[in-house]
Amino acid sequence: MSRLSEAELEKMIKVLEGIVSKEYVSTNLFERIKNTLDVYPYEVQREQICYAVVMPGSTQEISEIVKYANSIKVPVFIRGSGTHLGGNYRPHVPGIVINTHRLDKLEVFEDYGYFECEPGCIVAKVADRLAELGYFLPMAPGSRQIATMGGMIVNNTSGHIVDPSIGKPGDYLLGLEVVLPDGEIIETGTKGLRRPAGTDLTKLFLGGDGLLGVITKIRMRLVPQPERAYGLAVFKDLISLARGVQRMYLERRPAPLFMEFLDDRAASFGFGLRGLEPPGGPVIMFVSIGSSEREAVDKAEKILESLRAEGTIDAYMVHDLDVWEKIWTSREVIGSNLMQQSGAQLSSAEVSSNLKDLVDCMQDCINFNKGLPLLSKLDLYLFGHIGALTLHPAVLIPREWDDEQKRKAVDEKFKREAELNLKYGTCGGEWGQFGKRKDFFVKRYGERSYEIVKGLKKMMDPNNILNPGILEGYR
Amino acid sequence: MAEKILVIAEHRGEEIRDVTWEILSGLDELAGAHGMEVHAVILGYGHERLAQELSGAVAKLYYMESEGLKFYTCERYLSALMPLIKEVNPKLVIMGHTAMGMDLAPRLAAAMDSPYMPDCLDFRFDAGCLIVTRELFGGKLRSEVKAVEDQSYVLTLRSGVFTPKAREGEKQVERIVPQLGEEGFLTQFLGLTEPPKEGVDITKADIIIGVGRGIGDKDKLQVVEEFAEVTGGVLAATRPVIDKGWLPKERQVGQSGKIVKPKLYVACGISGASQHTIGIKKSETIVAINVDPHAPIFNIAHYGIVGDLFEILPAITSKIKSIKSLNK
Amino acid sequence: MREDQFVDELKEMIVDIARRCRNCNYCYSVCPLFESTRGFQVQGPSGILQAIRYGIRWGELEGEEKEILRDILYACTTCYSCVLKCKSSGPGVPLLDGIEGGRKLLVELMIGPMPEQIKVLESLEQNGNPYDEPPSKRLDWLRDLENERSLSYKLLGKGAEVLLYVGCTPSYNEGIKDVARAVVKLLEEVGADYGILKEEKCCGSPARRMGEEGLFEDLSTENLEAFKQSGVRKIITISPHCYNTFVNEYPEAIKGFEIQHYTEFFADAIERGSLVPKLRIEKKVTYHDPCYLGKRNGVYDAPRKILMSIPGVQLVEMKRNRDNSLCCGGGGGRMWIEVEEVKRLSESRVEEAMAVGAEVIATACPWCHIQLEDAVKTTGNEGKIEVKEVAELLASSL
Amino acid sequence: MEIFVCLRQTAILKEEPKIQPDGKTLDLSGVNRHLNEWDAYALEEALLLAQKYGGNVSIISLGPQEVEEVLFYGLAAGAKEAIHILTPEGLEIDNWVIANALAQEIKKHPFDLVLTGAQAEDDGCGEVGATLAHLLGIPHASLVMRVVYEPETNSLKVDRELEEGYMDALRLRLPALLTVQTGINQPRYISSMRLRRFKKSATISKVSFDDLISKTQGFLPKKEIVKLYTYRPDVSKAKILEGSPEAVAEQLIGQLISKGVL
Repeated sequence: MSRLSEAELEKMIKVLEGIVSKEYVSTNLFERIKNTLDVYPYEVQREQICYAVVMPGSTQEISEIVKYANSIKVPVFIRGSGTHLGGNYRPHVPGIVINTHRLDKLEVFEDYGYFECEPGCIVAKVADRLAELGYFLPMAPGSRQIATMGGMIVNNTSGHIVDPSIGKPGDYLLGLEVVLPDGEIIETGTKGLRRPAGTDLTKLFLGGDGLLGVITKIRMRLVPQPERAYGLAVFKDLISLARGVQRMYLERRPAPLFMEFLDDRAASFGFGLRGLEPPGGPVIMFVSIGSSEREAVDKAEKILESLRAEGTIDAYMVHDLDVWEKIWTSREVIGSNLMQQSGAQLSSAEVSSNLKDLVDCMQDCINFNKGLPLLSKLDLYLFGHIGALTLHPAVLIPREWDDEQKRKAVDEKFKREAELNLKYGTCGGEWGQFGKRKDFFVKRYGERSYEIVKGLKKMMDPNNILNPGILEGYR
Repeated sequence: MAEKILVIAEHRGEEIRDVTWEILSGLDELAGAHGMEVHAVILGYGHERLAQELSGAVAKLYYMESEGLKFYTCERYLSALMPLIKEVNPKLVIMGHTAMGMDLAPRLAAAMDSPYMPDCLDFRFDAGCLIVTRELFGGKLRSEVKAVEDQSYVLTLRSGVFTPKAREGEKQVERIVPQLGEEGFLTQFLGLTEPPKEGVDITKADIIIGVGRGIGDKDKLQVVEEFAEVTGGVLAATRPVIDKGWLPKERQVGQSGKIVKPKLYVACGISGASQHTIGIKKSETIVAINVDPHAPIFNIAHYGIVGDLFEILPAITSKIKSIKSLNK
Repeated sequence: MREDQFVDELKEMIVDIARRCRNCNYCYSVCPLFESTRGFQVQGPSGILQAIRYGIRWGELEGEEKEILRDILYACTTCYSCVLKCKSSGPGVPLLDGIEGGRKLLVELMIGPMPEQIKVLESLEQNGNPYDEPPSKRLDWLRDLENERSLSYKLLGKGAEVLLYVGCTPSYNEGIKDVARAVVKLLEEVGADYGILKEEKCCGSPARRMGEEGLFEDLSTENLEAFKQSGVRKIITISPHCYNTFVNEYPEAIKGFEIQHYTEFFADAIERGSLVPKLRIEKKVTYHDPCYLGKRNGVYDAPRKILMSIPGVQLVEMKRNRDNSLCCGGGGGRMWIEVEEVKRLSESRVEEAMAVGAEVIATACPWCHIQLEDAVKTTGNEGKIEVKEVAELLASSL
Repeated sequence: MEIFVCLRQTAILKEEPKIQPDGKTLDLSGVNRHLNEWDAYALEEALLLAQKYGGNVSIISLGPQEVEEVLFYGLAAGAKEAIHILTPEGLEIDNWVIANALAQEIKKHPFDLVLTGAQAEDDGCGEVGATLAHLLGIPHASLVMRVVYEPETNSLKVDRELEEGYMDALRLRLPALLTVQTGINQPRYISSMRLRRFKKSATISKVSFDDLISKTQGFLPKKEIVKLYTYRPDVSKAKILEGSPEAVAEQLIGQLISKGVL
């Protein structure tokens, strides 16, 4: 696709202004730059920044924009808050960025047992509103305060939640309204509480990596707010920590809602940041849930039993919520602290293990950067959502490195991540499948699988208008 | 022979401008005291009617007619006027301190090598020397300025200082056709633009009618508009009124709006919050109309009226209308 | 020429700060500008920072978009929420240093400040206040009070213990003069040995917010000199903006003085028992935290203590309070410019106060006061809720 | 395009003006001064024109030592050269003399365009511009609100601001002089640091007023202030008019007419 000429551009802007009104179209250079940035540390280039950022106020407007984009063959990129960690967001060719910020309507239909929201709704705001009414939003990304509902559904990610506990957002999703890449609007799913058996087009878009449509409305089941109990366990090493988690599952303990771990280095650092004594070894912190407090506590105690059996230094329930808040957030602040202190960029991999090989996988992650040309030069931090068997080996990419070195380092990371996920027969459970992970997808599921996705994309988006680049993959 | 005063008349839109009539009022006393003769010149093209009208008010009226004089340009006016001035040899050349006067008078004075007295409020002769009253520092000070003794003087008079009055005299026009041609002029007139209906610059207005939330309702603006019309004022408003969209943003006066300095500011239903008054303090005269006798606006207003805006405003409007019709 | 060096250093500093921002965008969740505008990305902290970064990197400071860049940078209220947010998960990127550094840069390159702010800076330079008021009228508010009662203040250099630094808005703004008078009444009540500067000048905060560093330096030097001359040990301010400027922005020598906001001073006095509010004020009062007092300096409790000490006052908290408080929109030089808002911040704030059933919004900042009072009118809530300074409430309870 | 901008330094009368015992001069000790507001617009317009069409901006000012301030200001804003016609202490002159001195100096240099402010804040005369144009023998237009250069005819197309929103448009052959009205542009802000830097390092060419005067005639003032007084419009608290709406209207109109505002 060649760049638009000045005249074509001017005309396009006029049309866009006609659709969403002048005040919701920005051609401001700096707005266009920011809408092309993501969390990856490379500078954007002039050639890639978008032509315009538009903020439609309705499904109808999105439909019109997409139809128009098809007619002039200009790509459309859908952007929520731009927090995607798999790099799916950053546009690589100029196009129209549709920012979903204005689509932030939330309606709770208690008498129907579901809520409906638009894609621009902020996860934390939805969660807070539901909590006020006594309901629970089954999503907990690290970026909850700014991540949008649209992004969560399009990735089908619950963030840090332990899948065996309550599953993924898709398990609660009743239906969607979607603008197809040709601009047509369809509705999927149901208004009942029972999701369709058999063919359900919802699944094309749920976790669809933004390839096949623009989600414009989300309908999800209301889940009652559970009671919680909190536990902490300190291990002498990471291997016994992994064994503890394995044992928890093997002893058929009820899976916790959250179960995080930190290696010794990360734990000391994180606890220190929150004004807590270093725990003295790698730690697990977890949240159990139940329909009563008794049940939650009971479950937590059972989990602690399993963990203790693998030789914990310390393992106990935390009752003081203020203390728990510090413990829990120590995990969240590690990454940003490391980055802000050094100016480096924390880059973490998402390695998923199968249950049986968790100990081996832990060992592999301990050695994650060994032997790699660039990454081996850097310190490794290890943490993750161990209850979901997800490990995040992470390195700090120094700011002094040039863009090419940074790209190479990120390549190394994704390659290593792919090797391990192949080895254990798993895949990423948080950040989507394409973009920087396209090569993994091909290796993991074969050319044929990739062809199927390409075929679907071709059928539904013949002009490759919607979010191009994600399926093709890029660095 | 009596000494002469030459008034350079000004016209726009087929009307003689008020300032020309005002000058004539201003000259009455002076001319009387010194036995001077008031002549006037009007330059134009196809302005015979205006020349006729003015001729009744002066001892002698010169009408210089040429296509190049249809609209004012300094160069052409100057080249037409200089021979006339030589011939009439006036003691005083006077015109309004208007966009034309400000452009023409100083250059004319320089060409005549005469003292120039701009933007005068008053003037007199004292032992043959011209002494004028004029403002300094935007009105903070006044001065009397004396010109060195000279054969003639050039003066511009501020608009609105004197009141025009009806004059009836013998109507006789001396028509002069100057040979201007188009050769040698370095300035070319391209056109006159009329004011746009909207987009008034309130900072330049002489009379402003300010509207506050006290008017209560957008529909009631009409009463204020009528009042503005008869006074020749423009509407302005406080922020809340602008925010409600009753008037466009450019009409906002105050801290986040414009600072205005009109001759007259009439505050209608404005309580006098400092955010607003900061923008009107420089007004020469402030009249406040408010139902609340304790409204702070009365602290900065010169005249206050306590009462219902919609009784008082129409009363003032009709009063002014009746005065105007009497004057016509 | 030294010009280049200064500009280069500024650019380097800004780019350095901006590079530490990883575009996580968490700061958008707390940004009042982002909340009140249409919500384009350059209407939020990281977007503003990246704008100036790329403006520098791509040579846009000479380009056609330089005025757009200026508008982006000057829209920020400098409320500090983004910095706190960023700090909550680490040492934090000093986003505001980047944004205010950007303003300095624009002023140096003759792109800034905003056109409406030029007259403010000129007045600061010529009159020592931002309001184009003559210096000779600075103490007029006090004379009005002196007509009512005798006062024991000292016009400095006579070596009082405490200096009341009045600030420009309480000195000149008709509506806020009462606050200055209330503070003086309270000082009299406490029996403080206090002084007022005869020729007080602006603390320089507006200059700094608008990026006029040289003018800020001049004003801070002059004030510091006046403080030294006065021989006081303690300075109390009425405006949190002056307070913040003294505490966090003045040269090292300011450390020789103890700086307190008046709410801290009187909260102490109440605690010591030297000030006892007696008259009942039977009102539901909510407290609006001024950003420059709360978020910037952590003074959350003193004003609340004062309010709770007034018999009859029922203190209710708004949904957003303390470090999560919503900015009134008046900071960062925005008192003098118009930023296009979908919903005005001060109006949202008044609605939050109404939502918790408050009859009075108490605040402790002249600018918050003005903004909120305006919003009470524009939201049509006159008669239902009123805005009062903590000092006014306290004084009326004596 | 070689552009000359004439700058005037004017006092800022913030406080009550103090009149000297002689009753005709102003005590300006301790009074701040700055670049005449109209001249700031003229300077900005010159800089914008030079930037747009190529060329140099020179600035010139006449007065005692302290008018250097406005010249440094102009240099900081972007003027390339500055000329100071230094007048002797206590010299009494009028706009006619100023225009003559400026003309003498400007004539020595090549120029295409001369800009002045439409008037000065202090005397409000608006006299120097047109007089200078006459002395230089070039056409002028005053109260200019828009300037466009037309290279093919080497002329300027200008819009002049008339009263009540009327504008007229003229074409002037260069060289020419324009007097600039406020609002034509937005003058840039010069930071105190920038100004300080220029004061330290920039240079101003000095020309002695006496040197100019000795060479030519026409330097005698044509007028002088003989009396100066403060004029105080009524600023006391509002005079409350009472009575029926009609009575109130009557009173008000009477007052306004007698004050000359209606």
